[in-house]
Amino acid sequence: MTYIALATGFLLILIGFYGALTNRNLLRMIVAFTIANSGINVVIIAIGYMHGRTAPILDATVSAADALTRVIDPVPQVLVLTAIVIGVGVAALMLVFAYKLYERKGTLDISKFAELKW
Amino acid sequence: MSTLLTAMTVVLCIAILVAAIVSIQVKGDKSMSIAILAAGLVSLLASVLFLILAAPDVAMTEAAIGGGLTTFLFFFVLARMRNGEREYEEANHD
Amino acid sequence: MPFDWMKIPYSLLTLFIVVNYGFFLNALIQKMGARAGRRYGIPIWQNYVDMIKNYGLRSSITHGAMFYLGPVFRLSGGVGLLLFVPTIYGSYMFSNLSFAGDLILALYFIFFGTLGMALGAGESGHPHAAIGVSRGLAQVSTAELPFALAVFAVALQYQTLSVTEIVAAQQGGFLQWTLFTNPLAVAAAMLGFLGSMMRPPFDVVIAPQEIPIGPPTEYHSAYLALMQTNRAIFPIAKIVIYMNLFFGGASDWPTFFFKVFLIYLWSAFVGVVFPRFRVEQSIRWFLIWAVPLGILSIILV
Amino acid sequence: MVNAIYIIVAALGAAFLLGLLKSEKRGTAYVITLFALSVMTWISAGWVWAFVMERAAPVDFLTGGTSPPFSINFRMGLPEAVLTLLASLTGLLSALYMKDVLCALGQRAMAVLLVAVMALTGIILTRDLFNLFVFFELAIISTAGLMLLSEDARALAAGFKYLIVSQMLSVFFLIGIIFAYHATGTLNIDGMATASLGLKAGGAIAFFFLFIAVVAELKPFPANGWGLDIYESAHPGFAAIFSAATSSAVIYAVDKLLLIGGAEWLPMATGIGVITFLAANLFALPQTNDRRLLGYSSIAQTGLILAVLGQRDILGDNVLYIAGGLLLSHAIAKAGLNWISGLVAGRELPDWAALRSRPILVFAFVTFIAMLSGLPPFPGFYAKWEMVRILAGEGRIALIGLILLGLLIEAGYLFRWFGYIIKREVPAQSVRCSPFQISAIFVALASGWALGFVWGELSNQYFGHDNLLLAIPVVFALTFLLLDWLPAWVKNSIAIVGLSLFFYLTFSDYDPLRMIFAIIFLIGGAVILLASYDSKGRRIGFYPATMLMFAGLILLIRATDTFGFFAAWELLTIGSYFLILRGKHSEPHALSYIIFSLGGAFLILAGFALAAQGAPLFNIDALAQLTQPLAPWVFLLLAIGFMTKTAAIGLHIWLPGAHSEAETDVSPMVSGILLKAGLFGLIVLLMTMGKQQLYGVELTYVMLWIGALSALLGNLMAIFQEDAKRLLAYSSIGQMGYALFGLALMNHLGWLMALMFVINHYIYKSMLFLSAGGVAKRTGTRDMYRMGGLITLMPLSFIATLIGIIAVSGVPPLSGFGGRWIFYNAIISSEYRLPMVIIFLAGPIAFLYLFRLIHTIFLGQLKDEYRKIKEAPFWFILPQMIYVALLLAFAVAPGVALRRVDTYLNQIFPGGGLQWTGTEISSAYGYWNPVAIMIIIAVIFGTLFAWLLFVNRKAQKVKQFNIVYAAERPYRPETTHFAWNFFAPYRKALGFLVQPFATRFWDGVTNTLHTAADISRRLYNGNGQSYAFHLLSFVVIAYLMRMGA
Amino acid sequence: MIKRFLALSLLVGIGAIFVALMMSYEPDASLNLTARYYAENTASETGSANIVTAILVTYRGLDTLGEVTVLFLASSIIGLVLSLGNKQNTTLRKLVPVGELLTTGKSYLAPIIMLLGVYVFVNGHLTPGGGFQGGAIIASGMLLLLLSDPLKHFSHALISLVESLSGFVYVSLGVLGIVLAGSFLDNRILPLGDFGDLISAGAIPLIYSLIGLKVGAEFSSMLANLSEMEDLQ
Repeated sequence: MTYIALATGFLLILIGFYGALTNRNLLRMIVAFTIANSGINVVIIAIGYMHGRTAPILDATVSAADALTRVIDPVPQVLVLTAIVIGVGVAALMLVFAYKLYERKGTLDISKFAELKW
Repeated sequence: MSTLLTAMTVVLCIAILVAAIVSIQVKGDKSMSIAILAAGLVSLLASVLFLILAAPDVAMTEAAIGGGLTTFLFFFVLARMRNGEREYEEANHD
Repeated sequence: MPFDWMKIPYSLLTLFIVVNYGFFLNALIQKMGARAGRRYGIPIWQNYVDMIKNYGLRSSITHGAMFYLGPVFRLSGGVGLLLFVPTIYGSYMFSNLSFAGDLILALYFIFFGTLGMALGAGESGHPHAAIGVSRGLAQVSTAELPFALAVFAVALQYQTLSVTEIVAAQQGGFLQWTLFTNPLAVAAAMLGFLGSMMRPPFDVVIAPQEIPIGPPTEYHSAYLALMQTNRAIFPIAKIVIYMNLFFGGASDWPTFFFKVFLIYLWSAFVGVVFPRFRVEQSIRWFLIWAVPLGILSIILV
Repeated sequence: MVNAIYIIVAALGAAFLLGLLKSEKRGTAYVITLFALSVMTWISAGWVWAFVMERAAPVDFLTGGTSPPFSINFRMGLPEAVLTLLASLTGLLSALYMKDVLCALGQRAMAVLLVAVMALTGIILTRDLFNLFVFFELAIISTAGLMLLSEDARALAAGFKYLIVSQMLSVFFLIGIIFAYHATGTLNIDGMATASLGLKAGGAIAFFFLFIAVVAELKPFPANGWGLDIYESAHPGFAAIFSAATSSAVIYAVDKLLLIGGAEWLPMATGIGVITFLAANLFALPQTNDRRLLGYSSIAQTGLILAVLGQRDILGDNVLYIAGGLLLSHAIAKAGLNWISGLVAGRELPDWAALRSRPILVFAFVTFIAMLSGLPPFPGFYAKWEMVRILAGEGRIALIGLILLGLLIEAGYLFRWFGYIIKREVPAQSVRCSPFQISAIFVALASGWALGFVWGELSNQYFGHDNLLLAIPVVFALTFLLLDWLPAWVKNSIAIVGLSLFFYLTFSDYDPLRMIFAIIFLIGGAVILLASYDSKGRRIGFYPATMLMFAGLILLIRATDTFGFFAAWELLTIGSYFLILRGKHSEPHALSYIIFSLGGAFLILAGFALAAQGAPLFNIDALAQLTQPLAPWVFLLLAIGFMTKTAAIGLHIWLPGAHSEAETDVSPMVSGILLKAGLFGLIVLLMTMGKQQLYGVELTYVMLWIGALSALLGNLMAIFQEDAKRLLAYSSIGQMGYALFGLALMNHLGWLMALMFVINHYIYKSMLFLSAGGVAKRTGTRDMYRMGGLITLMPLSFIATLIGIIAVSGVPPLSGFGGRWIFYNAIISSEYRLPMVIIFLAGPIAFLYLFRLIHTIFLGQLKDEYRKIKEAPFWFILPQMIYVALLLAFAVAPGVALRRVDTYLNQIFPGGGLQWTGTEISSAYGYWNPVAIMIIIAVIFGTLFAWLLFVNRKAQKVKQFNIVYAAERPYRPETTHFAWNFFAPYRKALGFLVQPFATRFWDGVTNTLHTAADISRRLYNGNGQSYAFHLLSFVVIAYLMRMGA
Repeated sequence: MIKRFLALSLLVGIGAIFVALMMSYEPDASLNLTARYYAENTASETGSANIVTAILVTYRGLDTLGEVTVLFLASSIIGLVLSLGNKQNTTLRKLVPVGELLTTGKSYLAPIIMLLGVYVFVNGHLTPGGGFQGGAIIASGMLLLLLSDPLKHFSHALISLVESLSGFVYVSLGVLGIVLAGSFLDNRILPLGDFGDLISAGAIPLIYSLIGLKVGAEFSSMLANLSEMEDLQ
């Protein structure tokens, strides 16, 4: 299962990158990046997954005493939570930038924003 | 049960990948909206995957933020740009 | 070291002999050149006449201080050059003032007169003077090269810079002369010699046809007289160096007169035979023919 | 001390608090922002104080109530304290600097600024990998946000490109983090380091991703187009933060990562760093936009520091000193330069000429570029020295070469820029600035100098070198900066007294050899300075530069170890550069001077470093103990370095312009005095190392050839010059060739001759330059053919020139003849015939140009426009007359100076010296009596002169045109002054020898560099997507290289 | 086409690195050092049932603070971006016809959704979910309001008050940790209480609630700002 998820995650990253590299439309690039972000989230979670264990929450079924053998690694989940939020923050930011760029030039084609060069 | 779950996971993953490919490769009239929606779908399906991978917290977050909020943000911005939809074709017409 | 005052009258005696011989030789060579050109030529004493006349004349114009100094520099150069080199080998009387310095001193003192002359001519304000000087300097700088190289080859050969010692090393038969022990150096020097004598084919600098009124013509009366005197001294002084370095020197006056005459004749001979060079041609000529010989002589010593 | 977390708390608390304020209360918000930044600065400063003064141990700060592996911790040590101080101080100053724009944009902008600075301090302080990532993201986002402060509409696109790249980077970063975590079971950096991540399964690749993600933030080549765009379009206040603080923080993050990766990742850091350093500097060459240029330079500098971090395996603990020195120099300088860029209206480099209206800004600028170029007395200099020393000790020669090459290119474009500032036309829009902005720049300026002092002290403490800022000559020179408001004549007096006094106090320290140089440098300098009394006004900038040069010169001969020697060398180079740059049209010449000089200096540096073999303190005398195979290489490097200064042929192209375009009283200094520094270096080199063989080639023999060719070609080129000072400059090349030749003969007389040339050349070249300068000042031109006939109007200048040229040409009876005489005696004993021949050829040629000099200026026809000019100013004539007297004295009694040296040289070359009997001087080959010569010539000359005067006592001076001229009398002097292209026949015959081969060669080198840079920088096509391609290519290539290694 | 080919070949390269990484991957059989510590000690040290929450709020509280700051930054910058440029011609946007269902539904649904959000973050230490999820849910409530009434203008002052206050209090609580318990963001400034109770786990619920409020406010402010953007042709 881990491997399936890992492979999915990595493929998502690659697909996202491919989209970002080949689409000149700013919005489509941002969309592609959110896909890549989803991919990395999947990868992280997959790394933390341990077969046959449950979520790291202590309740009636998992007591504090046998947490050691019953729960999976909580750390990757914590990391992903942070990563997701950061991802959305950046995506929102990029969107607004794209909007402003569009406002300036009336286009979303990234190759049209190359005044700064060399 | 484990086999079933694995099979489900495989299907799910394939679905995720298909959605992702659609999202980056879709062309045509409404391609931008479709791309955004497909990306949202990727997030939603990923959150299911997170559930399977015993990460309910992450699943909730991904669904709410990745699948929901982000998609709305995209549409908010897209709606402000009348020509945003058509841009794709122009931009890639070379 | 107390100064030997007797040196002064002795030196003046040398000077006197050389001046007279110089006048004589100049006229003689000129006459020979004329005869070779099927002309009659000047009387032998013509130079004396000219000089005495010029010394007798009084000029009432000058172009300024440097104009004065030109002939002074010039003649000082000639006299100095003569006196810094022993004239007669082995004679205390005619060793002149050579205690002041060695070969290098003589070599560099050649330029003293040239410089002064050039300065004086420049002061005259005449463009032809400047053109002549520019040509002369250009030519002389390359003409002196083979000579300088040859001189140094000789110095290397004998491992000394003292003229007396070089002459001493050549004693004992004419086969000991540098002419035979180092023919390359002598050849180079003799080619260079042609250039520094201001005779054809290297006389474009003072050529009457090219520059109707070159540096000497701006000078007249006493100025000219000084320069004429120098014309008598300078070639001889120069030939003395050649003689000492390459032809075994002279241990008495007859030998001296004979050797100097022959060396002088060499330049006259070439001058009669060859046409005149333009300056850049003569520069090239020296660089192509004379300088390599000089270089070879230094390397092969 | 205060908990380091309060740095974060202060920023965040204030940022959140700003939201509570109404948007009208911007003033209050601004005050809060400043207050928060001040608190951060204060806390960091407190820690720096604690570490430096109280030697406190590093402290860990916990969060979440648990100890490190399980919760995030901060560490505060000396580097962290310094860097957080740097970050927060830069933030504070930039906030001051950006007051207008911050207040215009309101609280949100201030909050973003606060968070940006906070994120940087977080990057520095945290010891947790994921926390590092979070701070990184914060830094990235706030960077994108702060791009909005710019008025430049293109900034938005730059921000977007940056976000694209950083999205990719954060993916790599996260992959790295999670796999590293999986491999080691911890997120703590120190924990990972102890768990040796690299050895775990997948650990290496995981680390690769981490490393790449962080390094890519340093904008490595080629994945750095976005960085340049940010630099170019950002608000200069923010660019200062981005360049100074962000780079520093990220570099420290790389340093922390390298802790995890261990030694095997160091080569990669070095490789990436060096390539980036070189590429960025190269690309900066054709740059015309100031901010983009600064961007390239920033990228280059961070690359250099990365390379240094990559050398920590051999640098050991010194890495803190070296990388720290480079980092702080870079940060302060770049912050300062970026701030200044905001005050300049135009965006082209020459627009910076506007700074001239404010000398303090010019001073700040020059301080900053000196810091960047690693010149003394700034930290970068010490760092450069130690780095090269240690690298050479470990045999990493190629790396040294690359680094020095990059530094040279960088110095090239920075000094070119400085040239624009000093020399270009001041644009219409002047500098506009607020007191806040000036004070920010001033703080940078002050801290630059302060750090120079600190590094000097550290250098003294750890390596035993002297602190340059405590050396009396340097202090004396710098004092003139403070005295610059005084009138020039007061400063001139102080300078003369200072030089003389220093000589008086120290003259007993020198051996006879050094004594000659000490006299020339100090007393000779004082004499030339007499000419400076002629200048009116305040002459801003002249005295600090002059005195810096003299400080370098005097420290040079007083130096005992290689460090002192090299530091002095660089000081005199900078000082003289400023001096040369003062000339009216000297911009390009000063540039080529500084580039050649620095290139030479770097060779010297490399040579010394190679010789020291890692030893921190290397005595110059110890050069003698070097053995094969090292010795010849050291010799070669040092010799080329010194010969750059003496303008040996091939390396000479800087000299003619630099010497001729300099001011009247500067030309004699740089020609008469400065050139001797190179000779002194060569003397020291040859004295210690003697003859060396490389692949069977005798190196001194090669030098002999170079000397001979310099003499010949220098002289030859001189005769074709129309410009009087250029002629003299070329003549210097020839003269130095003679001296080089003499030294390379490696025998007693050769050295004596070289020293004779040292003295003679100082006297007559100073005199001739002053004379020519005086004439040029009166006539307003340096073209000799425009002059003529000035002898009557400027008789004293004429006499000086006359005496000068007799002396130079070596005609008896003046002192030049002594030089020639020793020269012939020296070569007669040597076996080297061919070079001897070459130098023979040079002799008569000198005569030609000298005659031309005196003839075309003073003789011939006076021009109408100059009929009323006066003799050169008194203060120019006075030193000339002193020199005339000196020349005559030295001609009669050369023994005064030479006899002691002759004896002294017996220690180095026993035997073969001169015999001094009475007034006669004799060698094994010949003899020479200067007194007798002088008397004989004087008598003959005097007699004839007197007679002529007597005979012509009634002669009248004729009118100018009273000459016969083809039966006409000319009326225009122009037609009768034969001066232009004076030696036309010579050019026809030998012109092929003076084709500017060397100039063409060096032009070719620079053109190739420029063209290559101009073509390759098109890689940065401005398209954000291309930048993403660059990034991914960088990752793949780096991976392949890593796996290949 | 060349671009696509280049992109593909580059990604093949990156993919190869990924494959290498996957090949070397070995799943853990037991919890690693860090995870083991959390599994064993979270309950006793923090009193939180949800280990993820405990880590998020205390052990890695600094990350979370940073994360919140990211959102704060994003919303600030968005506000900043949109405040730049021309504000004068606020042309009225063409109204999208809003469905009957939406308009009536919002008055009932919106409060419930927001309450749900509050529930999620208050219970963050016990059940899955917490500040971020809760915040997002609150924001979606706001979104609903926006959708149903496109012309509605939120009180920016209120949003920013909530945003700033919660952030400020969050930081202050962290500082209290230093003062009272010895380290930043220590949750033991309040009693741990009984394991599993709503009011337990020290300051975790409080902090998580603040995070929830803050995240909700940030998202709302972003959405509000975006909704006020002008249409571009």
